[in-house]
Amino acid sequence: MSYKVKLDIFEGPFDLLVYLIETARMSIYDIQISEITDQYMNYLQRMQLLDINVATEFMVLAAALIEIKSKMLIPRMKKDGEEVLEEDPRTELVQRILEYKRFKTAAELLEQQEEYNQRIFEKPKEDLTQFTKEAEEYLYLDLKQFVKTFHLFLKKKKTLEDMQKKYRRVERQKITVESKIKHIKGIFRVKAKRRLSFKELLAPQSDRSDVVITFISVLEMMRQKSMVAKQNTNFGEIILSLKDKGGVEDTENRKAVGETVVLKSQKEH
Amino acid sequence: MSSKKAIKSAFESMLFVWGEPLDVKIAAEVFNINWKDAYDYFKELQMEYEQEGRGIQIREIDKTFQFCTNPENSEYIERLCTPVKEKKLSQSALEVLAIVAYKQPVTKGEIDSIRGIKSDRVIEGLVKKELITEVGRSTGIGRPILYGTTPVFLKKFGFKDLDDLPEIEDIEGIVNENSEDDSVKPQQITIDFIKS
Amino acid sequence: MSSKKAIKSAFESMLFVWGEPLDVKIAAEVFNINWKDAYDYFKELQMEYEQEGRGIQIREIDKTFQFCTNPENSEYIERLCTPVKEKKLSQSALEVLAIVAYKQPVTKGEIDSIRGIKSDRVIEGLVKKELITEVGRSTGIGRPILYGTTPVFLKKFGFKDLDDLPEIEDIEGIVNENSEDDSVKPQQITIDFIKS
Repeated sequence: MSYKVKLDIFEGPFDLLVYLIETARMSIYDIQISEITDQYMNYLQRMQLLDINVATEFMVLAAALIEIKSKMLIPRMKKDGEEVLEEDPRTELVQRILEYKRFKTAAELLEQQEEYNQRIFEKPKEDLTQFTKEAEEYLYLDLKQFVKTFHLFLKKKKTLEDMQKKYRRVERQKITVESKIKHIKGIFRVKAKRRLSFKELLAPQSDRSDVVITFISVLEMMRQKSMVAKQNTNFGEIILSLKDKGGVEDTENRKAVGETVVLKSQKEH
Repeated sequence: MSSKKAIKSAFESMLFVWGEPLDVKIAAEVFNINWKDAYDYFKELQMEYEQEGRGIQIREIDKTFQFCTNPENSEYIERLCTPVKEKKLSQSALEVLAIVAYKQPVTKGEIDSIRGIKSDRVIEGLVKKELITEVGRSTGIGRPILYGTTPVFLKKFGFKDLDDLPEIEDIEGIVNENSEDDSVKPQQITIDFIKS
Repeated sequence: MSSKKAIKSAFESMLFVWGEPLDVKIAAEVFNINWKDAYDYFKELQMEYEQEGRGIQIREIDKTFQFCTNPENSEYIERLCTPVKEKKLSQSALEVLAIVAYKQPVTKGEIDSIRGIKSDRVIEGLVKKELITEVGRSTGIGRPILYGTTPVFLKKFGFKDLDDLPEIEDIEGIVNENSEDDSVKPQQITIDFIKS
């Protein structure tokens, strides 16, 4: 006796399982695991007999079905007869089948939609070269960007002004090396001494920048040979003496300050 | 300022020469009108063509509009000429596409797990057809690629946007009904099986 | 037998995909109707499109019909096909524009002094773009040119008039709205400082 068996090209193990469940008119929520497992296994065997390549994924589901089947066989009773409320071993399977079925249906809907859309035709783009002109520049302006830039500018400007205030003050002091020299000479005159310590040139309220400018002025005077400085010990008192004559004004090379001068003064020492 | 009627007429001309889907934004810029107005004009035109049962229809895809033929006339067009038809997607491609469309963004792992079978090749094919594309990386282990659908997908299936996808939530109801109809799969092969 | 309406709709679809002038004879054969009827249907369609002032028109050429665009819309098609290059104003241009907008009428000297940098080129560029223009001469030494904003400026930013400009005090609020992208670059200040 022979009968016909449909052999589908199944999309995967779930596809086959859904097919078997539907063919057996079983409720997905109450799958007869034993029956469906047998059918599934039979199917795989037949596929193998017909030399249809059975992917490993089909075997994985077969194993899962057998596991569920065996779990179903274990009586869900304790020794004292009390029923154990265990989760139905089929639950996960049912959920997976339902999810697969959902997308299988969606795929069918897409297929219908695809068919429908294949009956819709487009026309190609016309040759638009006759209309094409040279690119037009289009100015893009955004209010937010405008406002933001302006704000940024205002902030920047404020910071700039703040900094310029300080900058100008430092500059003023820098420029006054000459006037500081005059001032130092004045101190010598007022105190009517030939020798003064460096400290004596400083006012009691002198800040760091005043000390620096005074020192630079002293160096400058030394360079101009209008002053001699002596320091007997490291960090000791610097004794300055004014040279009355021979202080040749040499404003041309005034910029050469710093190390060379210091070295010179050490030599003199 | 052009009248509404003049703008709509110009939109028709523009759709016609453009052929391809025309971005509402571009059309709006031509008239220097705001996007919403331009969109509304296109929708009005679309409705006019539809209500009059014209042989030309306007379809909306992802904020673009395009002239196309009325599907009811496909038979006559095919009698007139043989339009180039795209090849239909395979069952497995449709399955993967459905999963990506409804669950996006989705990883290959998720797709495989729903289908119970590896989908690498199918995904590759869909990416090549520009129906799906990489849309990012998952934060999960290995940072797997996330897939989503493309505007090509919307166009091919005639969806305005992703909200236009048919609902599939009540599928469990469909599942419960025992399907009487076994003829769903036209490619089924029938083989004589001899019972041992 | 198809209804007249269905045939006319099909003719529209056929004209649309055919592109080239469609011979009435060929169209008639598709429906197996006589030539005269087919011709009349085409003429009816032609009239409908014409009367409704559609953007698509049907033209008759030697017993053939063809869709074409309404010549009245050629200007818009031209605009559609003209590629647009989006250009943005530079930071310095925006700065000068803001100074002119808020302090108008203003001289180049005032702009330079506010910015602490020469603005000749930038001003020139803005005048060329018609965003600012000469609005008169100052009574000061050398009678320098006074600059002000133009209607183009108002239009580009969507201002009704100059009162529409955001209050400078409000600017803080507007800017703070999206201050996440801390775009205040302190190093710029340093650079400008050195320059000046």
